[in-house]
Amino acid sequence: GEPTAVRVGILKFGTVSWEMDTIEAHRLDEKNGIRLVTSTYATNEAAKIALLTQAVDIIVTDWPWAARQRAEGRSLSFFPYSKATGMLLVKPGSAIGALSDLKGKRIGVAGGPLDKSWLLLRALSRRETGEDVASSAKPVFGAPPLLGEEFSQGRIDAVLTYWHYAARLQADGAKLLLTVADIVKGLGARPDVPILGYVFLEPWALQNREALDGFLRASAEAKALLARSDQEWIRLEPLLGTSDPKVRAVLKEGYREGIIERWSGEERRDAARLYDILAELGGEALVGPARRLDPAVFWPSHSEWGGQ
Amino acid sequence: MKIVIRRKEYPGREGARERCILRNFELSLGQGETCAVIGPSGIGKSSLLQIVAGLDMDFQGLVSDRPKPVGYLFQASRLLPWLTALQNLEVVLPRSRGGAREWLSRIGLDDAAHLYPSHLSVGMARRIALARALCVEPRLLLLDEPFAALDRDTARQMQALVREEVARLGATLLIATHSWSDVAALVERTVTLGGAPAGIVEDSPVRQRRAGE
Amino acid sequence: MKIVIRRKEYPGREGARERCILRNFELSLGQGETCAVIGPSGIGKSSLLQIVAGLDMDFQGLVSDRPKPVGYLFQASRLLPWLTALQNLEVVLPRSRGGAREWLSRIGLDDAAHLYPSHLSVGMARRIALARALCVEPRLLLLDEPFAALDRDTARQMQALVREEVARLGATLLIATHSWSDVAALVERTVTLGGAPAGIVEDSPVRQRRAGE
Amino acid sequence: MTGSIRRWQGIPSILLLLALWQAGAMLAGSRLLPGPMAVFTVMAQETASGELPFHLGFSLARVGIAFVVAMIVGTAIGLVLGRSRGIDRWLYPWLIVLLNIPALIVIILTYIWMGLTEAALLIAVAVNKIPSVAVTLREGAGTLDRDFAEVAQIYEFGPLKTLRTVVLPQLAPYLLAAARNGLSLVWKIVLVAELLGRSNGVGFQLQTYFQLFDVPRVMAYAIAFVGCVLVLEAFLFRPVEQSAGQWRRQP
Amino acid sequence: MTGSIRRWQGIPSILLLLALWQAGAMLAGSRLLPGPMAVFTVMAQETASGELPFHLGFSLARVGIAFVVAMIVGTAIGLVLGRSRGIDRWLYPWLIVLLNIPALIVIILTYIWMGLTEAALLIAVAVNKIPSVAVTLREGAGTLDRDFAEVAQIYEFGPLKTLRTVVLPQLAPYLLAAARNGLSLVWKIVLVAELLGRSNGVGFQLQTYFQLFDVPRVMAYAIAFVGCVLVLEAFLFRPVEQSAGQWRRQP
Ligand SMILES: Nc1ncnc2c1ncn2[C@@H]1O[C@H](COP(=O)(O)OP(=O)(O)OP(=O)(O)O)[C@@H](O)[C@H]1O
Ligand SMILES: Nc1ncnc2c1ncn2[C@@H]1O[C@H](COP(=O)(O)OP(=O)(O)OP(=O)(O)O)[C@@H](O)[C@H]1O
Ligand SMILES: [Mg+2]
Ligand SMILES: [Mg+2]
Repeated sequence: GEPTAVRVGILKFGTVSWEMDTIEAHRLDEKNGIRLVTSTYATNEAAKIALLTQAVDIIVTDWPWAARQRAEGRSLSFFPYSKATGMLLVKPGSAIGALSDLKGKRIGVAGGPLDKSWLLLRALSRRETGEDVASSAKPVFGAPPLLGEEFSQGRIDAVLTYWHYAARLQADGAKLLLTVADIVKGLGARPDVPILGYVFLEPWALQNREALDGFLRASAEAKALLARSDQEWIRLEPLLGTSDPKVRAVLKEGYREGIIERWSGEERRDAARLYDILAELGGEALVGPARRLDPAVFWPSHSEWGGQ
Repeated sequence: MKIVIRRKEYPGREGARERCILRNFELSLGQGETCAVIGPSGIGKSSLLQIVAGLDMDFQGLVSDRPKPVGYLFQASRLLPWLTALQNLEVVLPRSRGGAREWLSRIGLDDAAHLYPSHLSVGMARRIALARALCVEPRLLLLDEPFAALDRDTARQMQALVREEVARLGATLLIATHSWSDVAALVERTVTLGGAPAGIVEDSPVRQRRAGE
Repeated sequence: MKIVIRRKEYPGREGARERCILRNFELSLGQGETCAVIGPSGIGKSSLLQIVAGLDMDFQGLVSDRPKPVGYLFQASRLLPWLTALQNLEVVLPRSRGGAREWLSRIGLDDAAHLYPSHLSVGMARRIALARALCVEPRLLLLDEPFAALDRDTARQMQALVREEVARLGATLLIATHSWSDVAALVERTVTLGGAPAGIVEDSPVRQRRAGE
Repeated sequence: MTGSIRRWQGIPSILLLLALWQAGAMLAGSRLLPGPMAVFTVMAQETASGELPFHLGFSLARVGIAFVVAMIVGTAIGLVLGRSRGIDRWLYPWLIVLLNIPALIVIILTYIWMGLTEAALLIAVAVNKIPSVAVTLREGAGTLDRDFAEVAQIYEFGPLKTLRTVVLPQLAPYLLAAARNGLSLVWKIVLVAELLGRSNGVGFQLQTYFQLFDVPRVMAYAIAFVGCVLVLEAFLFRPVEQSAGQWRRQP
Repeated sequence: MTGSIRRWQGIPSILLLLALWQAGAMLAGSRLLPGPMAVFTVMAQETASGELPFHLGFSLARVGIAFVVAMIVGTAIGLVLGRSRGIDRWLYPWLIVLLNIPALIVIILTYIWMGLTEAALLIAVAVNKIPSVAVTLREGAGTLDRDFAEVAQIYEFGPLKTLRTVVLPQLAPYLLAAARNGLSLVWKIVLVAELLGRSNGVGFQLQTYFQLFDVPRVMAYAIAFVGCVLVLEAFLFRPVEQSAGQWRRQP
């Protein structure tokens, strides 16, 4: 009969829209027995509202948020999408070469004091330098585009921002100090622990198991295409939101590096470990009632799904 | 119409106690009767007219059998300032009746039709307010110091106009005034207010001076 | 003081042409001279006073040697409605001078000190506006229909007050009025306006009736 | 001066503003402040591609509906509160609470309750805007002159005629202030509501291009709306203001 | 009724509102609409931890400064435009443009030029707010009665006394409307400015908790501010309103 519609909430120039566009362009949805319907939103928060009000079935966001919502009674599930999230950049030729050099510097932080990348960076700095960057350096919180501008104008010394914002700065010559994957590794977890993932309501997933599986297969196929074909990226150019070929190149690289290769029980256990770190630093404000990670948040919750 | 005001008080404001203005005022007016209320400034003539008109309900007493419609010439003309002279008449007339223009010429102000009240002289505004009170064909006509702002000749013409209309309509007329010319020209009875709180100190017929005018 | 108005026009509004109100009006008043302007309603008396007061500068002509300070009783009292009777006097008095309370008792309104204008009768407001015009000790006093709203007795008292103050201050007095009682009581000269546009049609001394009053 | 000349009298002023902006942009350098040329070029592109008319159309429709509803309801509430002490005592504090609750919260809550629907957006915007109109009109209602109300009563105008010939002329300046402020406020709230949960409209585009830091595009969308408001000013608010105020004694 | 009783007369109304809210929350289920209990619990926590006073203090300071500046400058501009046709013709269109430029854009541009600084925030907020005050006061200035201006002229009040005893009493309702709307508007703009580029303040906290969808905390912060406004209402706006309006002829 009719293929089931899977409604996905995306941002217009976000990385998810590239993947969805690839699915549609190659009719990967039809091949996997579903019909992909995308709704575009302007902000991540809008997408979250859309998910909670069931205007869409799937969005991409981070698992600590899903875990917290789950603890508050909205049974969300998470399936990994990408491990690329944040990057810590410094000025070209900057004297800052390691975490310890950040002392006393102004660091721009996208997403606020409870941002995951920031909390992980703080944990790492504690472990490596014995000091919390939150107090040894001067964090400046703000909207990512404004932080980018502050950074370009030299009003802040380093910036920890989302990777697709970082891409633009890198194309302008900014130097990469750390990626979040490096930070995760530094904290002793496997680098393949995803931060972002597809998040959906578990009841919906249980009712539409086949559709979800079809969608995840389509997603994997699209990722594979994007990983190997440069041709695809030419098609995607209008969605990259930039006309600068250097930025495009960085975006392509970043996307490919974010693709997750493994999603086994070990990654899940590492995720739980990271969650403990976040819960300790972010406190109740971040995790709400979910002091510990409920493993059931990961989809599928019981089988030993082996990854791609 | 029967007017009974046992007590009329104004609420006290900061620094001033509640003040009783009128007490034990009783007056009966037959339909078509004409009467003037006389008394010094600030005694309560305008307050009385407000009560008779039914605008002020905050008193102890009763006004019964008030004829309708009412024409009321307020002491401060109260033309609607955002309407021209002509519109100020049109607005009180039922659309069907019309006749606002004729009224303007009866009070000698054809030329002022399109002027706003702020561009009228005080006496002109007064006459338009008078026309407004008359043009609704009132059965009860209340005039508060109607001609004080007018020169003698204009006042005479307006008195004549009022007399004519009141006679034609068989209207009950109550005037608050301090002008003996008004009394002589228009009413058959005067009621004098006096005292504090004010009451009727004299209620007398007017010797028919109309003929001798 | 010399008043020369070659032409005073009001701008035309929608549906009405520009209208010339006064033409070739010339009047000289010596300091301390008292004069009444007489004429029918709407002729231009108030417009004239506005010009003499220096409020209306939009005319062809000149007012020279205007004495200062000016006291002006507007035809529509223009008390500041957000000030009480007392404050309305205080506001025009230099802080040092004081005397607002005494003025209230001179016009017989001690009781009304704390009432706002909207709680005064028209005649009471009129008297306060008069007191306001007098209390600044004017050298030029302009009165626009000063006593029309008052009963005869009150009017007489106010006339006496004005006469006394004008004499004491040696003020020039210009009254717009249609009351012969005002003329008789207060001025030594009358100027009659007539025609359209209006000019002086008569300028005559008043036979000294003051004594016989 | 005739009405039609008055209508266009704002044009030199706007041209001067554009000139100043161009000069400022040239001084500041285009990255910090894109000049009108840059912005209008982008605007032309977006218009040609159909994007700008599409999104602007959605926003204008939303602004229009929410504005009309908020003005009517807000005026009614303001009048009632301004005239009745008893109701005022109970409802006015609520109004102040509503007035000061951030748009963000109202919008989120309505979206959560009603879903991401057009109706939710309109309600959220109206709820944000109504208190502001009501507060202004409540002040206006407090200044209504009882003298004139009594005239209406004596000559038996009835409620509708009283409203039209006695109440509204007195409220005109309050209505104009509320309308002008209101339009800009509705527009700003519609922007927030669009960026929090709609897939079209100027707010959606603004946020999207803000994320790309495409300042010329951001300004192009904003200025397209400002242009619409200026036209509305010239053809609606200005004429109303002029005819509503001509009876006043002014120089 | 004495002034001090009037001051508290809003309390029953607020209590009723809280009761209705609690009832609504119980009906809706706490997940959709946290009740006052939940919100006040969170508020107490945040107060105990010092977070709420800290951030609220910053926001209040910003709101206070921007509000005072915007009221004074906006009133001055509004009066000038309302009285002078010539200036109005040139500046009024600019005002309308400024009024309708989204807060977002003004904030972004000032942040870009001046950096993420306190001064940039205050300027951005004032620029957003001044046109709104000016538009309201411009309407008010248009209604000033020449009759009273002439009284001031005859009795030689001079500019300051004229302003105090003749102009301001007539403008009182416009000032009150502008102040109440203005306070709420300043506060809303401060929120946006804080969430875009400050590291403290209620707006910053709202953004953080909004990302986490922590509705009770979001509401706790918003309501703390609303509480401050209600106090200001009772102790400033209400008394001013009452003394400014008592001369009117009203029932
Ligand atoms: N602001 C104005 N704009 C236009 N016309 C005006 C204005 N003020 C007065 N007029 C006109 O000027 C003429 C004279 O008015 P003015 O008030 O001077 O008369 P007046 O002699 O004082 O009459 P009254 O005795 O009725 O007070 C009238 O025809 C009036 O319509
Ligand atoms: N709204 C009001 N509030 C309080 N007191 C009022 C109010 N209206 C009138 N008064 C008082 O009532 C008394 C009578 O006023 P009213 O206007 O009836 O007098 P009047 O006889 O018409 O005087 P006049 O001849 O001066 O017009 C005055 O003392 C006045 O102060
Ligand atoms: Mg009276
Ligand atoms: Mg006159």
